[in-house]
Amino acid sequence: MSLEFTATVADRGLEVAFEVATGETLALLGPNGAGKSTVLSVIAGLLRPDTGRVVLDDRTLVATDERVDLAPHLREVALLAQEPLLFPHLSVRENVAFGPRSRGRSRTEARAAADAWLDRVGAAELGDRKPGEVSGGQAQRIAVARALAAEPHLLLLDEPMAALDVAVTPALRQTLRQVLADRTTVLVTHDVLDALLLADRVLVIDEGRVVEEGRSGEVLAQPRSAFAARLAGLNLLHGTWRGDHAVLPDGSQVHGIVAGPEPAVGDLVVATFRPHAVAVYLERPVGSPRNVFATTIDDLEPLGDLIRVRAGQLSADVTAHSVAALDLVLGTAAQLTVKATEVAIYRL
Amino acid sequence: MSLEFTATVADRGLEVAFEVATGETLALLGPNGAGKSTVLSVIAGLLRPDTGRVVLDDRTLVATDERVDLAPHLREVALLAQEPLLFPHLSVRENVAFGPRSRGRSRTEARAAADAWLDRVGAAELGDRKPGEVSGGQAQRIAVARALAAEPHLLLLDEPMAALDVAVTPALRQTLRQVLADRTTVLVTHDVLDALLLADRVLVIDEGRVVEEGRSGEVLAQPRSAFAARLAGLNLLHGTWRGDHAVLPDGSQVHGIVAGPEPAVGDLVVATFRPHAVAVYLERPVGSPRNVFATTIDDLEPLGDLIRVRAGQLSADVTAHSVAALDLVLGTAAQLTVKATEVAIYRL
Amino acid sequence: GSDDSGSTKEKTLTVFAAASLTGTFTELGKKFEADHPGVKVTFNFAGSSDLVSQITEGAPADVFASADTKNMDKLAAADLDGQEPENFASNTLEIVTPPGNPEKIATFADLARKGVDLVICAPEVPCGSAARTVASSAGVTLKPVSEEQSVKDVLAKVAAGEAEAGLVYVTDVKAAGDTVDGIVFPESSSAVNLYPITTVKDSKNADLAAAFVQLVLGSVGQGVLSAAGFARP
Amino acid sequence: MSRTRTAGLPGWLYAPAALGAAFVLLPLVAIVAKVDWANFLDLITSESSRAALALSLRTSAASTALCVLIGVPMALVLARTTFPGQRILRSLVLLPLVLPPVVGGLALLYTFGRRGLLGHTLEVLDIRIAFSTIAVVLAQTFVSLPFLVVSLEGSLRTAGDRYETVAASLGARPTTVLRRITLPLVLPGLLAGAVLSFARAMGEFGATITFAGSLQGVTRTLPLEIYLQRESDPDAAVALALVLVVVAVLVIAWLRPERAAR
Amino acid sequence: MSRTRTAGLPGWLYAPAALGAAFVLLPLVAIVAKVDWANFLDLITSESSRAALALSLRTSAASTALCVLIGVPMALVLARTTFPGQRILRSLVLLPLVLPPVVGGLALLYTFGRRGLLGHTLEVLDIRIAFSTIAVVLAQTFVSLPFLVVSLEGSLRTAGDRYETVAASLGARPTTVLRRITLPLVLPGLLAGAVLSFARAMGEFGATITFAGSLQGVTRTLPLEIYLQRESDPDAAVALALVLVVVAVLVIAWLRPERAAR
Ligand SMILES: Nc1ncnc2c1ncn2[C@@H]1O[C@H](COP(=O)(O)OP(=O)(O)OP(=O)(O)O)[C@@H](O)[C@H]1O
Ligand SMILES: Nc1ncnc2c1ncn2[C@@H]1O[C@H](COP(=O)(O)OP(=O)(O)OP(=O)(O)O)[C@@H](O)[C@H]1O
Ligand SMILES: [Mg+2]
Ligand SMILES: [Mg+2]
Repeated sequence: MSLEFTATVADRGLEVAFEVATGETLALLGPNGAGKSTVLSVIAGLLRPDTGRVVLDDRTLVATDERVDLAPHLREVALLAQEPLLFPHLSVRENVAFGPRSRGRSRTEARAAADAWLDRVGAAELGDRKPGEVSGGQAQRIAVARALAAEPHLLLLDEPMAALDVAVTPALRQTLRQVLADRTTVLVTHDVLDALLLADRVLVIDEGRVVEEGRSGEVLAQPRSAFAARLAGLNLLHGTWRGDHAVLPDGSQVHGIVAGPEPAVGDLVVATFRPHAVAVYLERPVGSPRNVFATTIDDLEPLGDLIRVRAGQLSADVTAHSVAALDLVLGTAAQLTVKATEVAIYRL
Repeated sequence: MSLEFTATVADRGLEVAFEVATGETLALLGPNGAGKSTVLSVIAGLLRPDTGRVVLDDRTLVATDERVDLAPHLREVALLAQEPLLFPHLSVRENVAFGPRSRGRSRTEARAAADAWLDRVGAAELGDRKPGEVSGGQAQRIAVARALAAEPHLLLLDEPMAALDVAVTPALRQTLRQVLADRTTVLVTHDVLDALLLADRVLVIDEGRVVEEGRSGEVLAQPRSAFAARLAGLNLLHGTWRGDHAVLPDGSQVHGIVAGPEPAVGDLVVATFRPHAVAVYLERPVGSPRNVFATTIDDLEPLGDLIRVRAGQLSADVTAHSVAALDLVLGTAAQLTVKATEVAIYRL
Repeated sequence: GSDDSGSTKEKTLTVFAAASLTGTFTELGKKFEADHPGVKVTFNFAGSSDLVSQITEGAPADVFASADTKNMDKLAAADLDGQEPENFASNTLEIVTPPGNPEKIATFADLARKGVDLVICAPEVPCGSAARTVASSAGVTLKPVSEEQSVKDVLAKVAAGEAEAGLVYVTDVKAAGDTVDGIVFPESSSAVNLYPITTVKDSKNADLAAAFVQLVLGSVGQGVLSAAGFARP
Repeated sequence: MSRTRTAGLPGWLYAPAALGAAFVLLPLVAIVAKVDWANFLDLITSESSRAALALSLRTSAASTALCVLIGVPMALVLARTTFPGQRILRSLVLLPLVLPPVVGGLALLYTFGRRGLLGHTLEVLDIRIAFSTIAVVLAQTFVSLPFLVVSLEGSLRTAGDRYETVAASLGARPTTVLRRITLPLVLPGLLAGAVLSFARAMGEFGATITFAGSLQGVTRTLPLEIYLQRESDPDAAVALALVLVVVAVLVIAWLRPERAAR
Repeated sequence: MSRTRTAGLPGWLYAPAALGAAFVLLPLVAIVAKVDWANFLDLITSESSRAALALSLRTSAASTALCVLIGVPMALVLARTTFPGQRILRSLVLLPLVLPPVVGGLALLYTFGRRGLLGHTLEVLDIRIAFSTIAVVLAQTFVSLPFLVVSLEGSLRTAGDRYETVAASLGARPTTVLRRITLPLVLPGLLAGAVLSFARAMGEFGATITFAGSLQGVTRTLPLEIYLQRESDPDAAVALALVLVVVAVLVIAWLRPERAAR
């Protein structure tokens, strides 16, 4: 177990415990003021908990009962805080090179690393500017590069995708996917897609308490907490890539749009789509939706003013009116369809 | 014409001109570093343009050729900057009351106004805290409340919804809709839904130049610039509310989910849904999708690896494979369907 | 011809002297250097009480010339005098007025007149105690607007026209040139200020120090001093 | 209690810091050691001592107030505006620091004295400054003004003007911005400057004696009293110096509550 | 050119600022008016004047360096740590400001003099401090140290420690944080403090004459020379004071380039 976290911070009403395995990425979700940033501050050593214990690999970072409290710079933990906080007197390149320099890399190495990271976040041409001379979104990207360049044992990211434009978000998400794949990370986000794509597990916090925890797909597919339910709304299917579609274990095909790097034939992939996008038919229709799943309805569950129809692994959200019109009951054989354009396919 | 803007800022490569009518809300869209915040700074008087002219109602705020340059506090323009920048030494309530106080309201009035605004952004219980004691998302909400409380002639909002959680976003969006309805506003956002719901018109900037301009629905429905195309992806239908569905001018019905305040029967409403969610059938299918539009295909347009099918007012994005399988060509009679759960209906 | 130090090695003679001796002693130092090739005379000019405490704290002094006997007594009390101190000059008070003497002061008694802004030294410093002595022996009650810490401060006030009269030493009036007018008055003789000089006990140049003291006491020294307005002791 | 923590200071830093503290404190100890404790109370409660202390406190408080009144505007103008000759002006404002106080006193005499630059004007207005307590205050203000200006200007520059622009865009007039944003934000710097000014005024000697003279109860402040006592009674001088130190420490500690970092 | 602009200052502020500037500058004008320009060059180029000026520059530079070396650590410890007695220590560090310089000089003499606190220790080590150039540097350091400490501490508090914690979380050791983040960020405050210290050292008189004496070329700095000249030739004193002022202004203007606000 790589990161072991238990802490209470009385004046912020926080009482949270969790673990993160080596190489795993944990997404921290929750409403504003839930305590997400507080958790990161405790891990980074910027806030001393009232009681608690944080262990990274074999090193105890804090243990209030043993009076251990490692200084921040000895923790090998890099924090991307919620504000970019770029050092105003250093150039953008020097900002990014700061981590590598501090960890003993030579000036040339550090600058090369900085330029490489700036390039990966799409800010290569900003290296010589001062932080005061870049836009909000550019500052955010530079801050991400700075945190990543520090190459820590544990990476803490607080809303890394905030303030980014729609053009750069997918690319940066891909970059993060690659970077985080084999790195122990705790990621705070308000974006369900980030949680799903970047994290292995999610932890939902509300008012300082853990309200839900589990593998990303599971928590989001079957949310139990109110907040997770808000976030949720995605079907997840695992399969194997066949060149232009994925084949599920049961042999059925899934067509969709590949997001991110093209998978090779035989790669494991995941297909995601929202229950909203799933239509329910009684007979197999002829039309553009190329994904049709023949199933039997297992469950009908009210979800606000909608009905969530569960059939096997899949969920479809339909209006109560539709359920009545089609006379759907448990056990009805139904064809669930979803347009290929609604399905995003990611290489795992 | 309420706001008239022309300015060049050489060292940021900005050269932009536009106008905003009284009561209108203009959304400024564009990639990071495009110059959106720069435009707001020029209007607010924090940056003096190299050349340019900004006129609000009858008052000239800046005119480089006439050497006019009104001081920021005389402009009656409130700016919500990209960083919250709450005054660290004042309580949250005093922060929000600062604008009303500065504009001459009494202490009691200003505090009452501050509490009311805090309540509207969901931060009522934070009034007595210092800005250093609130979370990132809470700070953002307070900053929004502070800008709104100033009740200026012109409101400038730079990414007001950044850092907010999914639970509060829809509510705050509704609040902003009400507030901005009859107020002259320039709104910077990266979220297409904000642009669509909050703004009357959009202006897309890229590398300091206006690349696209027009009514929100039009620009997003038929984007011409690369960036707007990324943002786009929504169908927009105007109609009249009938209690549980909308009727379009041609008599067809649209079912959907009402977002925001419930419209009264007879209210004008707009129904929005993404082309991705529209399925194309050759014959009318029987199933849960309750919105079926019988149309004729007008246009087929490649859009990345998809084909955008245009039929009357509607667009559907389908894969090239589907087009081939259904043998769609111009003039084909087709049934476009969209699930009611995919359609959001807003009162206008 | 007291040339017993004709060695090749340069020697330095350090003289600690009251600040009011700056002009005269600098001139005497030059004469001494001329008489003693290879000897450099350096001066430490400051208030007499400063000089005494510096010497007691180990300052490298060879000769000490004080502006009053009280401070010389302190040196003797610390047993740091190299020889019996000898008085080499004296000084008496004189009235100063701004140029033109606007209040038409003529006698010591005029100083007590109403409307005359008078500045004198504070009783704690030599010129002040002298002023007090003179006043009591003349039977005049002085009502100064300020009791200054030093003669220079008195002079500055009068020269600036701030005060209409002041009491300073004869030598000060002379040094101040035409920035002030001086009025000699007979009562001044009741308080004569004496300047003693001595060598310092731990001096590394005892011979040279004694030679310097002799120069000051001798005719050359007395000539320079009386040119500056000092009287013989 | 949970506590936010700072990056921490390097350990070696404590060595020079301790050296510095020792360098300042040892002479103090040396003075305390010299005090004639047997007669201490008598020495410091003499009428002249009490009069001098009272005068020093009054004039220093007045001159600190004056420094704040004219120094804060000067620091603001230097830090927040640009105009030709600003750099020279900034250096000139430091002059009273460089000028030996006695020369500073002379300069004041040449300015406000009866035959000084403003002498005629003042005479017409029937204002007599010399030998009055006002002269003491002026002398103290002259020497301590740069302290306030320089340390406040440094704080203003460090704090930057981001919050000020936000306040202006919310409709606050410059005066409101100044009162509600700028000054509260640089309060630590302002207090530091005021403390420096007060301390410098308490210790002021040369300019006062030259410009204001020395009359008990009117212009003879504690440093002047100490200087005089030194001539006749060095023990008393040392005891008085100690009083000055203690009073100053108390006033400063009271004026300068440990302000929680924001 | 496009220019970011600040909130602007209230107009009325310029009145007290101008008054303050006049208050500082008028005495300077008055002094300039008193200078005997005919003999000015002769007066200021005499051997003793040049020696005094050279000594003043050397010792002030040395004491400013010393102030930075021990004052920066002290300011950091005061601003970034908390420990019992900190408040008292902070006030004590200001003492040399309050102490009339002559008493300060006495205190130094009582500490480093032959019969002083450390006198015996120093004698054993065969170190003679009093009445040497080192004594001048020590006296100047003693009186100017508080300036640096106080103005730097104010800047450190105003700047806050947010960037320092970020730097630490990126793996920077405290020394690295100090060198690459803290000090560059408070550079305006540090420069202001150094300028104050330098200026104060240039003008230092009382502690020097008491502790170091007034030996030409060794301990007689420019203020001491001015004092002496005043005994024999007041004109020369005023001319020299002017030289002091001009040199100080030049050094300060050079040391303190107008730093662009961040
Ligand atoms: N103070 C400055 N000096 C010089 N250039 C600047 C400054 N601030 C921003 N820029 C540059 O000007 C351009 C426009 O910046 P601006 O902040 O207006 O972008 P923006 O559209 O608001 O972007 P974002 O979405 O990232 O907030 C960018 O290229 C940026 O790097
Ligand atoms: N310095 C502080 N002192 C006291 N309370 C604080 C402080 N900072 C935050 N809080 C409070 O602690 C709680 C947790 O804050 P935290 O910043 O961890 O929230 P968060 O989950 O990161 O929220 P967000 O999504 O808005 O960033 C909030 O109620 C907040 O108001
Ligand atoms: Mg947070
Ligand atoms: Mg921006």
